[in-house]
Amino acid sequence: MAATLEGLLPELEVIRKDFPILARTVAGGLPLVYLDSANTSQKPQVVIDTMVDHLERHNANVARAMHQLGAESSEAFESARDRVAAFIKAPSRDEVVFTKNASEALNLVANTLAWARGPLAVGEGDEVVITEMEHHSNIVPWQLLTERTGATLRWFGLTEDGHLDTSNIVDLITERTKVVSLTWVSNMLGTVNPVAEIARRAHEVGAIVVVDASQAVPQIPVDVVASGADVLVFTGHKVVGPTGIGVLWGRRELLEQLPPFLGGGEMIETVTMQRSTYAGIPHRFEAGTPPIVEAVGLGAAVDYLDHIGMENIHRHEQAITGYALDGLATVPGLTVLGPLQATQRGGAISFELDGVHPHDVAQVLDARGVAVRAGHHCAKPAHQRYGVQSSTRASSYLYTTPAEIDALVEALEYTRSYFKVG
Amino acid sequence: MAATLEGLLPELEVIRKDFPILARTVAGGLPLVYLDSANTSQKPQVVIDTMVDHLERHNANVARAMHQLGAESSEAFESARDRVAAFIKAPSRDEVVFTKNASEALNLVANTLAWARGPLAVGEGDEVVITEMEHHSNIVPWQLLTERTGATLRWFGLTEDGHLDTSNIVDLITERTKVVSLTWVSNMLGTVNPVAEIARRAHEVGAIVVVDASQAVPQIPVDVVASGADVLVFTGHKVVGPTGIGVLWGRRELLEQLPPFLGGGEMIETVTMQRSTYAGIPHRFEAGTPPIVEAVGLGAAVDYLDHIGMENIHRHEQAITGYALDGLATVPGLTVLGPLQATQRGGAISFELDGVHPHDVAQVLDARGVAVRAGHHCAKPAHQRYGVQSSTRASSYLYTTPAEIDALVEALEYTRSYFKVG
Amino acid sequence: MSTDLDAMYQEIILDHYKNPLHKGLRDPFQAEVHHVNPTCGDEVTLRVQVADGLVSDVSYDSVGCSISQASASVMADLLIGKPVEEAMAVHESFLALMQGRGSVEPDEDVLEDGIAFAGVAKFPARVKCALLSWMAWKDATAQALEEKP
Amino acid sequence: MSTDLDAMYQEIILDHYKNPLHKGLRDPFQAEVHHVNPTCGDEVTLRVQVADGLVSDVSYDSVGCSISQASASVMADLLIGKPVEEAMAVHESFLALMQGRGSVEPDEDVLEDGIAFAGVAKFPARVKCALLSWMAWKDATAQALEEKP
Ligand SMILES: Cc1ncc(COP(=O)(O)O)c(C=O)c1O
Ligand SMILES: Cc1ncc(COP(=O)(O)O)c(C=O)c1O
Repeated sequence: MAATLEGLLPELEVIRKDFPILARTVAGGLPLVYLDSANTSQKPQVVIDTMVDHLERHNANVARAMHQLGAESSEAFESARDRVAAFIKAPSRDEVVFTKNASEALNLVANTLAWARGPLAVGEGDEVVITEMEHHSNIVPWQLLTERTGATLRWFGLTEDGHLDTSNIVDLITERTKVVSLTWVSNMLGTVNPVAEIARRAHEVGAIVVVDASQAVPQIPVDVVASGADVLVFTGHKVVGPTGIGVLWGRRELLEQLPPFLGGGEMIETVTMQRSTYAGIPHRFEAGTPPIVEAVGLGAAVDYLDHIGMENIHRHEQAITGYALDGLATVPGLTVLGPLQATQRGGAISFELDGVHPHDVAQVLDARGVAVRAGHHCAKPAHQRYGVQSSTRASSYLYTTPAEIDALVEALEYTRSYFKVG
Repeated sequence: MAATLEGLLPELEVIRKDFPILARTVAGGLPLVYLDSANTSQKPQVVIDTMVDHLERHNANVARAMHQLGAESSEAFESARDRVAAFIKAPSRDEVVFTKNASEALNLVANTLAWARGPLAVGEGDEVVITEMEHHSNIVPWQLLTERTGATLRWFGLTEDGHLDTSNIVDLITERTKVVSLTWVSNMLGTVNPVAEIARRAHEVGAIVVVDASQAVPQIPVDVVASGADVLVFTGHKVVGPTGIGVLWGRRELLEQLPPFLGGGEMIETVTMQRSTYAGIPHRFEAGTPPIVEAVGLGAAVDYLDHIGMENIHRHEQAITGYALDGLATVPGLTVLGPLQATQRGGAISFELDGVHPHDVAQVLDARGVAVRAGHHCAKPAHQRYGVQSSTRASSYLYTTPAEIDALVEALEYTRSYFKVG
Repeated sequence: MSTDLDAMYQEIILDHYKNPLHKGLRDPFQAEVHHVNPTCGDEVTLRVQVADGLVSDVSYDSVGCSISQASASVMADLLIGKPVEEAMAVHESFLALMQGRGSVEPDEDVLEDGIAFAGVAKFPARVKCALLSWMAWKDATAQALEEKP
Repeated sequence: MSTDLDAMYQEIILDHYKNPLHKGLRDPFQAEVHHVNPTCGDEVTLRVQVADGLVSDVSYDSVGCSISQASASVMADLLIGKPVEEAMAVHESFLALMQGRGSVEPDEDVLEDGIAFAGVAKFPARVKCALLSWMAWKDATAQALEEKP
């Protein structure tokens, strides 16, 4: 059955060979079944090799260095920006800001809005709208912003079946709304949100739309302009790139109006002791030595994804997700959180198993070589919404095989017998 | 002469073999003479290999992951914190916060003080004191803080011979002073500042002392407590580690009083839509997925430095710097900026060459394989203080040989003849 | 493979998990604390009563995994009735066991059922589960002692 | 090794560097701008006067390296007296040359002494030096045209 699954990447076994870690054994000799890709993805050899080549042969600081290594390093760094811009179809490379992760990118927006003056300023009487399914990284920055400026934080609730409840959108997004920030794909429920539709309403009232695409960019072909976002962020380590790098894309007119975030080298135009003026975008938002080798690695990562094709990756994810939903449905006492149709969701599947705490599920699975995540997945409010304290989450990626899903299902059966439930 | 230079690292040629990039040729076949280490240092093989091993065999997210890879990755990440703590003699590992670079670390302090309430709050009437020889990364954050809170920024001036002018210390650091932030070693003048002495005065008036040790940690054995600092920062890429990681050390009692900086995953205790509480230090200041492989690389880097011995590295730097100062003194029309005794300074030597602009110096040097930096080195105010628009900077590190200094001096002579000066 | 797993999920642990002792908040108490494991969301609310230098009562309410639940149960049973000083020593001993990465030999005379957690020490991610209620107890006891010197 | 260097430091460039044309700020002018190269601190203050659709004057004051100084000199000499539209075309052509990484063949009829900068295009770090005054000119001219339609 598995072998004939429609939509799988054709050369899956060849692709798997690109990822050295997948050849590892764990738990005393079992093959690794890595189903924690929504947490962080594994890295193909080409990304690792590109980073090594940079460190061994081209390492130098960027922008500031006039010598040959400096030119090579700057070229590698800035061409990574070009590649990322092309990957998300950004109208201009200058709209692509490198941050340290998605969390920093979201904080960058919230922080600069805290200091913005004029029409972008957020203050008393203003409102920021988020959703109940956000990752903590798209909640806490807005709590800090609204607490500190006296603005009000509001949010979309969730329907019983794991979707955004947009029924009160007109009451929620109003003339008072300054920012609407939401996730494209939920890292807990898997839900794919109607970003363009919500953006339309937000733009009607003149609000800025911030899209957390941390779980979308790895899985869906993204066109930032078509998305409806004014700002869109994602994180390198979930798109087969390294840690230490994230991406903030923003519409030029918006970015140009934002005050500086962090101050320091590279983000200035001129500095005197009395006052400083700041560089244009994107450098204005990149204080200090940027994550150079990380950008180079990210460039190789998006090239790798492009080479396989994001459409194909998306189809693969949908096929595996559908297969996993079917498999999980056969496990007695197992309840999936979020939408039950693969077409309505991304590849992260959180679930409960009656009578066994997620930690214990994950522990037994780990002893079978199956790596999943257990806890609140940095989405406590969404768990609370469904009265769930924590859950187990299995998440696939382009290297995931149906056989690995079979191993998951089998390990879950074993867990039930281990804990003598059912 | 060179061969007998006292204080050189004994196995210099063996050490050089640890750094793959030093075997490179540039400018069409010339050996690379890398004299830009104050900008960024080169990386030994062991740092690169440790990162590769992590990516190929142990990659997983930290803290959140319960599976074997997650345990391995968390162990590697947190043990890097232990090693860094030991390297700088931090009383507790919890006082070591990983940031993305030194600039972020400095902004972290300035930003959290902007939002602090109670005794740490910085507001109108309060003063922040820096120096005229700071790197932009230790100027702009304090300009932003004082502009935004209505506080006043003041600074130590410089003496003609490149030292801090501390004659007015009692007028400068007063009861109004909330923060004194200064560099330990100047990246432009090379000057080593009397940090402990200034800290003593600052502590008398109850001010916090922030030390930018970006140029000190690579060269000097550091004991954070003995330094007198309340907060001390440095950056991974200058201590033979990767980009994408910096370190903030802070006294526990101080860090525990600071409000959060960036909000998101990992820095919370609990999150509801209404409000969040925050984790203890160091995690409170590490929002989102941290620079994992970068921390692992940094751990290997400080191990490497420890293995050679910071005392030995310091002696080597002093020997090379003395040799370079002697060599540069033989070049007609060359003026060194900053102290002229190696014992009073670090290994970065900025200079002017009569009649040739620093860009042109660097360009000709580059054509001879000699990599130096030209410009204001992110220290515009210090350049302005000495009426210099920009300068050329040669900076050594533990792998620098006297022969490389000879190559520099020779290339400078060639530059003079190329531009027909003198 | 199952050896490590079985070493963690000792019968004793599973028994305490299924039938926890002293669970449910009780009066009287001098201090109540609420602790959370930030990574997974496990929570415990714990009350302590100290009288005449003895830990006269420990009660708690908690949600969490088998390890965190069983640990709370074992702890309460072990500490109730002990002189505060001795209870602190037991706490120290349990802490040392859990942070020993599997290299510390547990002392059954001190830890009683607590020795069953020796297998957990090999799993750093689960050490926090085992320690959650112990840390809460220490915190609450410190508060109780401040209240009533 | 010296070939690339000599390709950059053409005689023409060194001549303009030593004896810059049109240097020193002059009146009258409709627009004055100040541009900085943030990485190195090179600066130019530049004035533009437009009259009857012609770039009637360009003057400047600047500090910087041989490339940035020579480039300002070549530019001023090339653009003064040209119809604004033609000057803009020359600007475009110079921009294309500098951003071409050494692959663009310069047109001597359009760029005159400007073709000497072809060798600079191979050094990305120096392209900014060569473009500093040209960017300032474009900016100032745009301002001048707004002033006086
Ligand atoms: C003295 C000093 N402070 C701060 C920095 C900033 O370090 P980073 O660019 O890694 O943030 C540097 C290096 O550029 C420096 O030399
Ligand atoms: C939806 C979502 N947003 C934000 C983040 C934060 O990403 P990072 O931890 O790399 O900052 C994550 C991943 O952890 C995520 O899944």
